[in-house]
Amino acid sequence: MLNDIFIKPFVDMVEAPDFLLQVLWEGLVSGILYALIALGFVLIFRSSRIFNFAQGIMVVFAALTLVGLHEMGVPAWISVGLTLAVMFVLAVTIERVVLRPLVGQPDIILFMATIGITLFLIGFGEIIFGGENKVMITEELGIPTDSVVLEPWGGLLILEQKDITAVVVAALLVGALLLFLNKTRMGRAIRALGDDHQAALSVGISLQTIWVLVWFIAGIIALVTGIAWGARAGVSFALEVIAYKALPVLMLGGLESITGAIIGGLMIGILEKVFEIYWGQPLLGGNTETWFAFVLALIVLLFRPQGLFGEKIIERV
Amino acid sequence: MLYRTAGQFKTSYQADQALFPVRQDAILLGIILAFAWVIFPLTASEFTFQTLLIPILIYSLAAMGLNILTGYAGQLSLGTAAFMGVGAYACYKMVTIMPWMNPVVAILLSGVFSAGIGVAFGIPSLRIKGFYLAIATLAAQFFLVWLFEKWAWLYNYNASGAIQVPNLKMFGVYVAGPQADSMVQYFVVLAIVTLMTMLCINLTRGNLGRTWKATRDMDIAAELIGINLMKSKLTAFAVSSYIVGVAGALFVFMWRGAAEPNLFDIPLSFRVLFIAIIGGLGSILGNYLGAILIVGLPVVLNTLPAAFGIPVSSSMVEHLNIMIVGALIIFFLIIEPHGLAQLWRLIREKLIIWPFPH
Amino acid sequence: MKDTEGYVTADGRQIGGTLMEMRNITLKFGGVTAIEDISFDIHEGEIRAIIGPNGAGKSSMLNIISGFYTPSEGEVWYKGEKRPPMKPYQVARLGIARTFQNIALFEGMTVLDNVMTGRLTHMTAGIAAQALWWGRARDEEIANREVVEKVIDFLEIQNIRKTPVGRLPYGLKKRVELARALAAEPSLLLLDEPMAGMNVEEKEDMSRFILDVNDEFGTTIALIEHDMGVVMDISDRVVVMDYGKKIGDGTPDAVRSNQDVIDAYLGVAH
Amino acid sequence: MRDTAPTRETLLEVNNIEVIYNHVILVLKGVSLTVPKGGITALLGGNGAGKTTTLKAISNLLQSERGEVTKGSILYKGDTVQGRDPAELVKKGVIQVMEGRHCFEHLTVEENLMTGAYTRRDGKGAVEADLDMVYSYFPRLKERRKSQAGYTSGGEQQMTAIGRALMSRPEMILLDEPSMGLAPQLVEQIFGIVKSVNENEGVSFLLAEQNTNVALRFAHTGYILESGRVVMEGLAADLRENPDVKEFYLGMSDEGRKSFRDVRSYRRRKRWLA
Amino acid sequence: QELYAPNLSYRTGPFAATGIPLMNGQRDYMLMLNARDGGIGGVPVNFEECETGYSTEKGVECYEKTKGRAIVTQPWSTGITLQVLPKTNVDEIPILAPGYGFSPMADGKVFQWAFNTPASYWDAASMIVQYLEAEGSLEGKKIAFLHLDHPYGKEPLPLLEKLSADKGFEMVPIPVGLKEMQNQSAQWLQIRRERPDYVVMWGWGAMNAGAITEAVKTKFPMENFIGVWWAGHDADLKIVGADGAGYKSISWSYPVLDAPVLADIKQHVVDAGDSMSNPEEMEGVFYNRGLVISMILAEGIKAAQEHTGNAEITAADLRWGLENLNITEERLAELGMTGMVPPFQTTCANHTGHSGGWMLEWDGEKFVKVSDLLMADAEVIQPLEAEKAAEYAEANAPWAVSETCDAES
Ligand SMILES: Nc1ncnc2c1ncn2[C@@H]1O[C@H](COP(=O)(O)OP(=O)(O)OP(=O)(O)O)[C@@H](O)[C@H]1O
Ligand SMILES: Nc1ncnc2c1ncn2[C@@H]1O[C@H](COP(=O)(O)OP(=O)(O)OP(=O)(O)O)[C@@H](O)[C@H]1O
Ligand SMILES: [Mg+2]
Ligand SMILES: [Mg+2]
Repeated sequence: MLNDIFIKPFVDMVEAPDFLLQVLWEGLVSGILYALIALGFVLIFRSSRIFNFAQGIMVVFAALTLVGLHEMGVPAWISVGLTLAVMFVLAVTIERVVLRPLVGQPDIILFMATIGITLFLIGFGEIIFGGENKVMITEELGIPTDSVVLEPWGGLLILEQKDITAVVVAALLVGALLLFLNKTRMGRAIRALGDDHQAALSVGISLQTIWVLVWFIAGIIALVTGIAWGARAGVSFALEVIAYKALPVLMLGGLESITGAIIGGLMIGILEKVFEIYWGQPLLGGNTETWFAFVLALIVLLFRPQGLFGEKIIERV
Repeated sequence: MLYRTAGQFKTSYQADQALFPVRQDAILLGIILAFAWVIFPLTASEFTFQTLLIPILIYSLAAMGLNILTGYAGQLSLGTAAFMGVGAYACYKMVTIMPWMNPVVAILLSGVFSAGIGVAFGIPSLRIKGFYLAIATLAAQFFLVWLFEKWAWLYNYNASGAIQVPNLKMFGVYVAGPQADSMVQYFVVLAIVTLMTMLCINLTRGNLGRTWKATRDMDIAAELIGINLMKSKLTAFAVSSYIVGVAGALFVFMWRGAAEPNLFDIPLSFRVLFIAIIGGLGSILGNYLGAILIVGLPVVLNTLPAAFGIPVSSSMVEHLNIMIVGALIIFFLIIEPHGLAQLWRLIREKLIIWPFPH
Repeated sequence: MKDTEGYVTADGRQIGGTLMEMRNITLKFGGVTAIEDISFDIHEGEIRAIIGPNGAGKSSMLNIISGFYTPSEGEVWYKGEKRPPMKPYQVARLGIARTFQNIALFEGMTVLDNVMTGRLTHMTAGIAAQALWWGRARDEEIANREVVEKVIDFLEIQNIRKTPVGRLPYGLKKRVELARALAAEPSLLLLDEPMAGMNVEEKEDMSRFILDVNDEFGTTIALIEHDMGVVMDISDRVVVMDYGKKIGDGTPDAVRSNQDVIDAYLGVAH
Repeated sequence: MRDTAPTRETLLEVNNIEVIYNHVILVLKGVSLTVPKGGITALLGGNGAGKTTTLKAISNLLQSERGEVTKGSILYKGDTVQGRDPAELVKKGVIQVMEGRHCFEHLTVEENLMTGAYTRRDGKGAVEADLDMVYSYFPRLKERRKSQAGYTSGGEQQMTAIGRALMSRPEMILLDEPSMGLAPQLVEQIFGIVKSVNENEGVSFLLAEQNTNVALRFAHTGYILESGRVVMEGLAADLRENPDVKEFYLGMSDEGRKSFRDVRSYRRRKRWLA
Repeated sequence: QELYAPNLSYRTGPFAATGIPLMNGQRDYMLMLNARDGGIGGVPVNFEECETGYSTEKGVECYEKTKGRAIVTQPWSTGITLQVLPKTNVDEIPILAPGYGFSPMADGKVFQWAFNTPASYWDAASMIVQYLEAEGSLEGKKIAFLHLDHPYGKEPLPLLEKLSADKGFEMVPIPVGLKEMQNQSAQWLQIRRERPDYVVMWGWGAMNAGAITEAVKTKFPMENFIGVWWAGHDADLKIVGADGAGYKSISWSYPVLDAPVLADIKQHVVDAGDSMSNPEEMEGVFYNRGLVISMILAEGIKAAQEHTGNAEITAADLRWGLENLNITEERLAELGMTGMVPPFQTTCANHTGHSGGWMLEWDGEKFVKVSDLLMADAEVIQPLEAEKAAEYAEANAPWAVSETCDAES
């Protein structure tokens, strides 16, 4: 028993290093995708303390719109542009209809409202796009679909080019976001808004503008995520469940931190895969990925209640 | 001036602390109870029992359990369904291991198991707060559902991995299982829910209730005025999970008749959370209002197109349903963020001063 | 312990022996030293004021007394015994109650319920009894309600008994907070700026309540306040803090004429 | 201390407004006041009198608290204010410093100040110049510019909040209880700064205060609010001499200042409540 | 006057992708009967759908809603089937679960009201193993069993365990959680590590597409990858196209595109604008299976009508009809469905009929037949069915068992 837990997994790792590398790579790629969803969350949370549960469905919605438009015969890149326009309209609508009347309400109420948005979009989306699994227009967008096959130590390592693309794009996106938040006027306003709505209003920061902006950026991130995930698994409403995967990522990294979302995503992606392959499948009957991330995040939070990179909770009386 | 409270003076603290200090409230409650115990059973059809009455009661109870934790003690939980599952599986194991056991006793005991597990998952709440705490409950949610799937002993090594409620008798009448009559099940559920509601009302208006509310409103201050936060939070987890566990046992034994692990997955948790929030956090009445809305709405929506003779396909109805429920959640949050119970309270306040505007 | 004898105030009231003593307290937050080696004592029955500029560490000192902060160095002596490290709720059970600089009421509860929470430390009925609203639980509820009603009468807040505190104006909130603390029947009452944000009229009311509490129940009071008029008028002795250090300690008159205090805090002599 | 007299031009005019929270709680029951350009106008009154509500009604921050102006009008430079976005008002030169400071906890002091310039479009240089101006008024802030505002002391937070408002180049500042919780010497200092900003930059102030004593020393005109109504108004100097004001708001009786120890006895009832 | 035969459909949710073509096929067949023949025996069929989204909870709600008038329940998910199964003895409405549900339902004496015609999951598992055996002995081979972690996916486990003991192959169950359907990299890493000779898949909904793309990606030899009949949906394979060539799926139905029945549907339903389907879908395996399923129901109704002499039949009558199906080659020819389903026959004691099936293979564009008719190994299956059925009856005591079926039938 002890041998199975503490020794054998490591022996396996050393014996098949190419396989270990493959496991790490798969973990890294899922991690990046989790992180992308988490990014959308973080951005909205920072600017409004809204825990935006709808980010998952926005991913599906963006991806479906893209594919749907393309199916109607719109060229790929124009579809991307139109999808962005749709996401902008969505952001404006959400701000008008949902957020504005709920300004200043407790966090949990806003959280509920985003669940309401999620349900609405599921119903709406299914009416428009139907429930069939759709194929992401990967090639049409010029994303390479071949795989790179390496043979380290005489073994086998398969890297898909679209995964590599996803990693690169994610890295660029994160860099851009960090610059935006920390160096620009808007970025500062977004952070201010997260601290104190009322005060932000009082200095003339327009909630409306910022929120539309932020939800639009979240929409862009959703589209990128949707393309990346869709390229792997097709696009359908089943994709919505990946939103849950972003939650532990956020908690682990800290709700307000962009860096946290990235590091948390990678940590969870890689560790859950390694745990599943070397411990979960042989010892626990598999499928541990459903809970591993949550338990990991929980353990980390016990030591750092604000997550690894979250803002310290200022408690004074 | 139907709702006038003037003229009703209280002469002792005891009278002032009576459950319904305002006479009209007591009358209203009497009417509701009469409906629940006499009129519904006499008039309801099988379909009404199965799709409205029984689920509304059970969902109200689950929401009440959650409300203790989230509404009264302020600890956000997204893992309600998993604790319902613990109750259901515990009950299933008890009645299959000890078939002679009285089913109602088994149901009431099954809450004890979920209370235990609830406390275990509540321990992190001493350090982790707010949304971060939700992660602890989500960990419970996903871990427990996984366990229900993997631990074959729980479902008696059944090939399908699902649990089936056996036919159970109490005082010579079938109360659970396929042979049980809906009306009998309704009465069992109603009795248990009524009892639990009374206990909840007492707990929440007494000392423990104040301790919880204090913890919710400002935990630092609560600790500084002498509240042991650990005790306060853990009792909330215990009481809440107990009720939720009982609701879970009722859910499977008195209503569904069978359950597979993913029944207790997160959508059910959200459903219960909707009920608690739409109904009103920190309110007992709200759970019922919320349950009526969330359970009743889809049933009504489903029958509407047919009733008006509009030819809409059933999948379209379902899509519209989801959309409308989503929109209504937002709508109700906007008109009254504190829930239907608060709406009722406002109406009541207006009635009391009616016909004067302020 | 030194100085356990009491003393007689200028207006002839007899003050008892030492109730609480802070010995060489130092408090650090990371690199910042909020309090540096401060000692002072509080006698039974007196009104002890703590004053000093913003950020001097006054609230932090109160937080140490009530167990919210643990001092980096130094000892707290209470009723003649050295107090071991304690959780805040344990301190409250020793009979130390307090109010807060930024009102810390339970916003979702009514005034009555808020004040009732002050009685928590006096209630012991088990959960089963409470659930059934039976026996001990019910008797306790009624007995404590009576105590609370007295406090409510005393502070003249009868008419808002059933109002949720969230809707109250600031001054009343402060009063409710005081009621909550008083309901605990504490032997030491800590007040952190009870009169901030009040106008003269309300300060007068509040002063009257504080003096009455002190008079009628003999409650010892430690008080932080920025209004020099109030401090000089109602306190028996004053500690002056400045950026974590103690720069004065004595009767109001002595402190008022202390040049260090004038420079650091008062600006102009009052 | 009225060395810069306000002009005769009216900057802000509040006409008989009524405010209701939550659709049921009537808080303001007809408040009217005018603020002249270049003046410091004090809004005095007890707790819950409705000072904050009045200010928020002007700056349009009521919406987010479920409050609404149900009657009357508010005119700023002759234009109505109602239904405007608060941001728009800031652009037009009205900015509020909220009660209880409301700094952005996780931003540094300097970032806090910079958010004040959010609505400005006049270029980096001008903003930098104003930042220097704020630092010259509040040297203490310059020292702490890199600290997170959440960890600064009460006085520093108050300075940050006022400085932040100045960064928007306002014509009028609505200042809510600047003295609350501040040490006496800081109160003087803050009011001193208010006065010099008023004099040097020509900014008008509408000032809600409990601390009647200080407020009336620095203001030009004053209004006294009680339970949602204006009960008295006039030049600050006149108000200071008014016996009722003396009794109820300055704590002085005919025999001079009373000791707080002696107020336990019977008090005169306010005549306007009769 | 109508025959109320509701369908607990799912056109929404994560399983909609595979559900929709089936539902469309079923629906179009009934519409065609109504349009062409004025229904069955002159009575139109009311083929109303009640949407479940594959959620068991919704399914039960639909069951409760429809059971008052319905002559049949078509639960469309193993979970819902299991849920309503115990109620059937009380409510006395036949459940028709063609090719899914609980395999022991074949035992008509115990499950008087449940039908999983024409083949059960255990039949499927048996046929797949037979097919593999034909390629060579399974002794010492390793078969990975990739399945949805849900009652449906677990259904064949008892039989597979038995077969693995009998035939000496190693079976490695690999569950796919509902939340992992889209991202099966862990499962396919496990497959890569285990190096199984074959992968057998019990997949459904989004899981199929996930598995097939992952198999292509990890370069698993497609010809060693076999799915159950619900994992043979054209659209799932189109995602990978030619890369998926060689993938196989067992099936008890086959799209015969020139079958007369399709022409009738085109004429009476599609051209009338009543179909919800599209030409591409109508060429697929699932749409055509939907037709067969409705045919089974229609034949049951017809048999009942002939037996009772009433055009408007009751639920109990329909049970008789479903117990006395006899779908011969001649009958299929009359129906214009030759080759779309193997002939089969049910009896009072045998509610499945055990039609057998064909192995289909994806050729890069469509599924083609690659085997003769395979018949499940009744000798292994029947004792197991009897055993599990008895267990079920005991766990649900009191459970009425039919005494009227003779042993011979
Ligand atoms: N939890 C904390 N973490 C870090 N620093 C703190 C903390 N609490 C207090 N401080 C710092 O300690 C110093 C003293 O703070 P304290 O609140 O005791 O001041 P005070 O004398 O009460 O001032 P005021 O009159 O403004 O209330 C301040 O510089 C403050 O920033
Ligand atoms: N959001 C709100 N909802 C309901 N009532 C409110 C709300 N805000 C304020 N009130 C009530 O309105 C009245 C006036 O409040 P306001 O804050 O304007 O008074 P104030 O004069 O500023 O008092 P203070 O000096 O205490 O700040 C009070 O009775 C208060 O309880
Ligand atoms: Mg302080
Ligand atoms: Mg105010």
